[in-house]
Amino acid sequence: MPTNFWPSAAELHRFMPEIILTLFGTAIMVLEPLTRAKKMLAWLAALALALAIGFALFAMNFPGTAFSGMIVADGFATFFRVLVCGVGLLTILLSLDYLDRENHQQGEYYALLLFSIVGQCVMASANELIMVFIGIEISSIASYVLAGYLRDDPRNNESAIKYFLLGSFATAFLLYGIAWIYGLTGTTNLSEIRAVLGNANFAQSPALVGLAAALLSVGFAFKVSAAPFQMWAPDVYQGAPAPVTAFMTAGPKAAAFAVFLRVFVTAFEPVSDRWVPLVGVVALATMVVGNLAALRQSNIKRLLAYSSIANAGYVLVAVAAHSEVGTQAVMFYLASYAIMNVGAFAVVSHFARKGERFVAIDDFSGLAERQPAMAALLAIFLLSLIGVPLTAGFFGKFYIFRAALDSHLVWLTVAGLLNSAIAAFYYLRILVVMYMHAPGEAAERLEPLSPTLNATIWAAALATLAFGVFPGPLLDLAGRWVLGR
Amino acid sequence: MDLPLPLPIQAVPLSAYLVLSAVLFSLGICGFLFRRNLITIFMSIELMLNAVNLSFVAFSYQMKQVDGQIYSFFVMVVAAAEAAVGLAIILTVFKNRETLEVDDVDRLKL
Amino acid sequence: MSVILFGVFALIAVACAVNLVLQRHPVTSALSLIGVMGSLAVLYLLLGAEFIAAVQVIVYAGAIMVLFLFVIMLLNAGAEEKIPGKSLTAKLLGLPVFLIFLGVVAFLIQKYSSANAPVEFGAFTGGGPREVGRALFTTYLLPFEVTSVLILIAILGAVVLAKKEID
Amino acid sequence: MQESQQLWLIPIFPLLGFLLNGTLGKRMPKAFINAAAVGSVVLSFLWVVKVLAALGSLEAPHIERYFTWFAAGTFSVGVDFAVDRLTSVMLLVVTGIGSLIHIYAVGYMAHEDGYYRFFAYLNLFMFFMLVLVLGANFLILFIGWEGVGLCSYLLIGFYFLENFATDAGKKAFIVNRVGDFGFSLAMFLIVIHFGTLDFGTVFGKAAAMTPETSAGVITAICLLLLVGATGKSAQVPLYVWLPDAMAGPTPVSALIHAATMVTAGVYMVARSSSLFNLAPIAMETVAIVGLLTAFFAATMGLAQNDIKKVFAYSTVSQLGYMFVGLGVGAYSAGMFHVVTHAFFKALLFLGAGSVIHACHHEQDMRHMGGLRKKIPLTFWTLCCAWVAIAGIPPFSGFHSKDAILLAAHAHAPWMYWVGVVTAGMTAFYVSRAMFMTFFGEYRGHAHPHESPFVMTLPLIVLAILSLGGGQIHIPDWLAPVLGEEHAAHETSLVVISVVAGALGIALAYFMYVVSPGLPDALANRFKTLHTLIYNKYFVDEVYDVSIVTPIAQGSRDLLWKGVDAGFIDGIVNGAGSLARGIGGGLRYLQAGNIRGYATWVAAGAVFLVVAMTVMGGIR
Amino acid sequence: MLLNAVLFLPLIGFLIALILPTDLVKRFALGFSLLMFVVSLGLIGPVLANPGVYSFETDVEWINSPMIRYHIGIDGLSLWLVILTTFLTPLAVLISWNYIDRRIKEYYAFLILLAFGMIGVFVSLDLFVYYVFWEVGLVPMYFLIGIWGHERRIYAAVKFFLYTMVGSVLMLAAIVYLYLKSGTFDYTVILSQMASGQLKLTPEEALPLFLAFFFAFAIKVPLFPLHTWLPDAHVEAPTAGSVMLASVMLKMGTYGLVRYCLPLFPSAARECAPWIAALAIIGIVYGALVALVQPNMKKLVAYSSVSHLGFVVLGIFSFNQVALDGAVYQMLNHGISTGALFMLVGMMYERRHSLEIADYGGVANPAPNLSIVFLITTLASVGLPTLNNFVGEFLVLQGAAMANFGWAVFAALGVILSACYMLWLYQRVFYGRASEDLAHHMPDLNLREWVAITPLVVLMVWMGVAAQGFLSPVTVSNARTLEQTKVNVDFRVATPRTPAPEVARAD
Repeated sequence: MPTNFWPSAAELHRFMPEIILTLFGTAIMVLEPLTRAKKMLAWLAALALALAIGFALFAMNFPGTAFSGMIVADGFATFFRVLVCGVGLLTILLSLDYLDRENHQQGEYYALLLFSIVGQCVMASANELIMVFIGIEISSIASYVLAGYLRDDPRNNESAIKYFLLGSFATAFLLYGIAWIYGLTGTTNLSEIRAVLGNANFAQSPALVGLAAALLSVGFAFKVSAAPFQMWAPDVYQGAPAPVTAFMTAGPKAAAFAVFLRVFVTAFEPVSDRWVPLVGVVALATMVVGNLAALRQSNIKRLLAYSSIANAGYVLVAVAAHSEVGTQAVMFYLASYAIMNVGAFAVVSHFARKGERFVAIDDFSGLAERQPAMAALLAIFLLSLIGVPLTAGFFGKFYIFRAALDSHLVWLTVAGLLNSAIAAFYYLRILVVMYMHAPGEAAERLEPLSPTLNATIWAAALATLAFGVFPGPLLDLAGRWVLGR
Repeated sequence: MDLPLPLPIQAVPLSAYLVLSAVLFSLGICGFLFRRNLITIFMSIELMLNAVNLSFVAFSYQMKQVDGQIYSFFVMVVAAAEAAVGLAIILTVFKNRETLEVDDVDRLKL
Repeated sequence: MSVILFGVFALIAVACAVNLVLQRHPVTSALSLIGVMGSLAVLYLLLGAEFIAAVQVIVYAGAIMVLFLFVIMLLNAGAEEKIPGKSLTAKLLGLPVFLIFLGVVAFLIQKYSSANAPVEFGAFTGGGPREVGRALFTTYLLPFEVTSVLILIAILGAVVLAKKEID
Repeated sequence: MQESQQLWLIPIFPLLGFLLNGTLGKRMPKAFINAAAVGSVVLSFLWVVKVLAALGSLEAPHIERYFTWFAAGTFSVGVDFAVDRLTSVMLLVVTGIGSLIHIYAVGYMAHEDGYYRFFAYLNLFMFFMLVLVLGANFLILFIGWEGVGLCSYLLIGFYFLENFATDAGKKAFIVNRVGDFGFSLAMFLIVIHFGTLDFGTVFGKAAAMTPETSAGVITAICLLLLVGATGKSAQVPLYVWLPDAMAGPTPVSALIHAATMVTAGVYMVARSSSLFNLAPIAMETVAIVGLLTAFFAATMGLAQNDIKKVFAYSTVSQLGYMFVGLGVGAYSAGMFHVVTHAFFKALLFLGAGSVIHACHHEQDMRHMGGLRKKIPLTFWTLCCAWVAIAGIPPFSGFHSKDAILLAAHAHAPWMYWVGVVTAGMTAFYVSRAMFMTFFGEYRGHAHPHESPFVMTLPLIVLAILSLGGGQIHIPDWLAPVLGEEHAAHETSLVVISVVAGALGIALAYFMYVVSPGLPDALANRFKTLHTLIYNKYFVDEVYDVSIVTPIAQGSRDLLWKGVDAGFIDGIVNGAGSLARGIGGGLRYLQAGNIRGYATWVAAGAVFLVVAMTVMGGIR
Repeated sequence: MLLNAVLFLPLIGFLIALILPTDLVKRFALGFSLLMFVVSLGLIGPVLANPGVYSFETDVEWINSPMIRYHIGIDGLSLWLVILTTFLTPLAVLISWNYIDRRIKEYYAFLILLAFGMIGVFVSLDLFVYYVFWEVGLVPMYFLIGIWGHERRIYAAVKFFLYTMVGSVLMLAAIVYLYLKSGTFDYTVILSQMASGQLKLTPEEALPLFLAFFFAFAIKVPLFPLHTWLPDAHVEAPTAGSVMLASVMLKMGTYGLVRYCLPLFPSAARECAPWIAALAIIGIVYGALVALVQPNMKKLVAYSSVSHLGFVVLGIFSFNQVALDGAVYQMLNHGISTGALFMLVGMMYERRHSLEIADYGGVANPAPNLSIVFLITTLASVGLPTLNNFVGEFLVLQGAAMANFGWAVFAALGVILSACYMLWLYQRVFYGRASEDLAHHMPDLNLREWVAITPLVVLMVWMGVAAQGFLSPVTVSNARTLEQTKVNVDFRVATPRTPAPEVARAD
């Protein structure tokens, strides 16, 4: 047993992003009753995220584990830390207008957001099942509250209660799985678990390891909204405030994938024959369910929710590829998906107006005629979601299916590609409505975007295009920081 | 403590604790699926967490390590936090809908 | 002795759990859950987890469940109405899922678990406050600190969701 | 190397005429149009004369190669023109008669709308016809072949306001296309087996083949060529377009549908004679097709009342004769008949045009009669054609028809007899037309008047040619190209055919001049037969019912509505609906109920637990 | 480099069009597309000088992992297709001049952007880059149909998009598979690997890969029975959309067949050739028969496209020089003549606001020039010698006859039928007596329309008479393509009747 538990400076550096975020979160909490300039708090939160990104990158100078191996600051963690902080940043920019409009401009919101991101950063860097659990819980509980943030809105309540109950339910399974893996291996440290499982003298029944892995994967599958654990997602995403939905589809989901990959690829590598094929099956089911159900949606938030399920399916295809290329693809895809999805939600959230009145797809009628720029931006995000070349979404899909083919998952690749063709149909519907229908009431009386929102959306759109034309840097980054086996 | 008792089983294997844990966990699932009061459902989750805790402690015993117990300690902390937030959410739902009937919280669908 | 204790408290735990599932009234369910927790505390003791047993009673059965009861009272929640539930899926799949899950897990434990050594009271005494505290502030320092964030969120969340309108 | 004769100028003149009239004609005075149209053709004629004079006896073909049209790999097609004796005959006929008819048309079309358009088309026709004749390979010939078909289409449909005209034009084009289908396939086979379409090379290589290897292929090629020829030259079973083609202005009927274009098939077969000679079965087929056509067309001609229709069936019938000539190996006789037929049939049509012109566009002979005195010049010139076509010696028709009949007898006597019967019928229906038109009392309501000089001049020239054309010894001129004739000159056979002609005239005189009530009585007496003949054996109707309607109906109901909209789009849209349906179904799982969702989570957990414990062996 | 300029000018034009004030866009589009055309003319000389190799090659790294190179080049096969694209774009602008009266800016921007995707398809030499352009072309066309089309435009646009998408995703899978086998997306490298035997595809691999490519192309062509998106798309598209769709976009499919399907998977292509030829022939006859009974002009022309492109596919899968040359030539011909037909139909639509044949009749009288131009186009379309289509059709049929005489027999039926439907169309629309109403609303061609249509008519004659000038580079490229189809051929497949010779196994 090591005697000195006081963390070294390097260890603190490895955990610095979380520390920064927590400090700022707490500060915002404290400042909230003291100031009327709530937007200042938002900018403070944004600053915190920017700093966190900086520290996350800085932590790359001190790769390694910290706090008795509880967390690890490696490239993979950094990538996702930066990603979730980035998503958080975008979310804050979206939320400014939204909360103003809903008369809920409060510091708590930003504090919760920061705390949620702390949880996601912990997930990204966790090297211990207990940290995984706590990270997930931090992220989730904050999200539960955020989903129900507008507490007088029944949709928000319902979203929150559903998310909360089902989330806790799934977490119980996850926890049960942790208990089992602890019981079988005597440890919860991921690399130690791997060492134990990989040990030739490992005496425990592989079936029980399977049981543990299955229970764990229930929790993760729920968080990434894989079929058949996806059912919460549409309801929750539809009901939650639009910026929160944007956040949830991008940030927590990315973090959940990160932790999913880390746990399974690191710890359960020795029993990969038990879970890899199943990931393929689940991926297929997820894509099919998400895409087919999305075909009939009339609410754009709900549609994007189903789309996020389907997208989770694509990512799972890359996970099923079970290779470094696959992991790289996951990373690239999640990053690009986060950008385009947040962008899409930004437009949707602005368009919805107070009380999210205009969220039916038909409300977007003729947007292109009244607000061509806004329509064009949304179109870019949608085309990217379809996977049209020269957008980030295309390369995301491309890398995923390349990884799948690389692992000889021909059937899954073909099924996935066909699914992406089906998906085109419902994204096209939005384009159809925007571009090809006569302007409706909602499009007629749309005030222009505020500068921050405008900048946010433009930035997201440019990023979508930039990664669509030059995906190299991002992919290189993902390649350099990919999770080693 | 080994009193000669007229019992069919002389000692309880650890697996019995695990089975008990499984039973309680399953009953928790069962409660979630069949109870219709939001609070009861939430309590079912607590039951599941308790079941998991039992497993943790049992494994801790098996390993002769304290770590399992630490985990169950964390689970309790989390459960407490969840309880605070969960009950607050239930409160808001009740305030808006005047009901705790879970089946009535189904406006977001299809 | 441990056999009897286990037998009795396991039985109580299961009975209370079944009761929790069967009762319509949330208060009854809550009381049953307290029963479960209490009996589990005894089993923790049997397993040498003194500290956890104490926390189980003080924090869990005491504080958390009191919160539950408080909310039940606050909302004046009555018994569930005797109307059929709306979820066909739960009705059709619920019981089979429950039985299969239990069956499979129990079967796996019985058949494959290596944990078949008899449990003897006092065989493991590493679960005192001293050991727990040491672990908590050395190896598990980080999670311990991080849970504080969790608590913060809980406070913040409760405040956000329950506080009065600002206007 | 021969000296270049600038053969390309021959077709280029009319092409220029076409371009001038086509682009500027609308805004130009008639004089300009006339000059461009007639002038170009006359120039072309003169150039032909000049070229032929320069080339002299044409012992060997004179070939001029201009440029590669297209090439693919080793296969290439050049734009090559050639003149040999066969070509020379056709060139003279085409440009000569073409010039006459152009001149005639100046008068005939004087009051029509679209005057410039008419001459543009006519010039274009001349261009293509000359290309057809001059082409030194099958594909250049095919250009002309299709081109004349196009012009025929345009000119038949000249009165495009009228449905019957445009219908007829379309029919002509499409039926010709059926023939071209055969022609094309023949060309494909030629290229496959000879690697080129150049006449000289192909014929040379074919002759060099051993009979065993050549028989099948060359027979197939020849039969396919024959299909092409039946289309263009209106043979059974593709003759149906020609009678309808009379919807065009009469000069067109004379030029295209009597003198030149329809003989293109004959020309093509004659051109390919060295192939046909290697394929006896194909030859026999040619003869039989010709004979059938000659006979049946003649019977159909018996009962027509439209003067142009009579001559149209006559044309079909006469073309049949030519084919008989080709089929029995008397190519030069066939070509001879092409020439004489060009003279007298052009004359007949132009004369008929003159009659029609006189009667203010009345074509039904029942509304004519007694025109002999009113338009005497037309009458007398037409008489020249009459005697020529009836085979009265020593006029042109007699010589050529006789040559064919004699050759047919040498080949198979029964063919001769059918030919003789046909000759009798020919004499009869032409006479009938003459009698109905020019004799008896005028039965119409117009005020017939003689045509202007521009119209009568060509009539006179053609009349002279019809009478004396037989003296031109075309078979001798052609013999080196198309092979010698072997038929012995049997006087008895000649007499029989002449008698048949005379009988036909006599019968017609008896029926239509002596006792005019007789035809109707006979028609009533043999009602079925008359109905059959009068309605042209219902061939058009049969084609309609057996081909046109099934294709149209089948395409609409089965293919379009059935396969396309029903089946394929059914699958496509069905897949869409299925996906949406499944999506709809999935939506209903998503009932909004938390317990339901939890059930799925638990069920999923059960699935994963079972799957992961079982997968990789449950141990 | 010039080719880069040709390729990227449209993109630049698109961006400029987006920021220009609306009232300038129309003139800008015309001027800019003319500029594109003029610039592209510069490609001709160098390519003609050396049509068998890729001229104007640019080969720079785009993305390094996986290695994707921006590799473009142009040879005799793609030259005319590129020129065709740039040539038709200004005409498409002209033809839209008055037709498009709303959302003008977007319209012309998309029209120019369309050229970007299409040129890119024809010049890319990297499979990945190729796929990118393939998809990029889809988007502007989707909007062109969907926004400026007729009543059922949305159905048509979505159908068009999804049909193509389904095909192309499979192609993407095949491209990625090839990459994984060969380690490169570079088409030329893959070919040289195949030639050197470094890359070998087993028949079990080659066939699915071939089919994946083929399926994508067959949808685009479109080959029977995957054609049903085409009539809808054509009928609903605005005139310029139809023109670009028929003239260039469909060629993306046939071009793909020649460029990729044959050289990459020679054995599989040969193995499937009889089946594909059968489909092509069915398409020829079927398209013609269905065209015969269409009551809508655009639909008729659309089905005629199905028929015409059947010839192209037949030529491609006849595997000989004659047929392949014919097929490529026929691509261009179809682009010219069908493009012209759509333009003319569009002009009539502008006058009468109907596409139903029954609403016309007697147009020749009020609008003689229009009817003459239409007639010439019709004749080109039915394959009259001296007009362009004849050469292509003849070569295709000739080549098909060389491959299998039976194919030619059935395919030639299409030639008969084409006369039937086109002439019948012509008769019903132009002949007869015009109703009072029609006569008043059917002015003859105006100057703008003359300018738009004349180049096409000139080309019809030019390409029909001086075919060799256009064909010679194509022939050279095709000879090379055919040479490539002999590499790595499993001879068991190529010559089924002879027992497998030992020699063939040796390579």
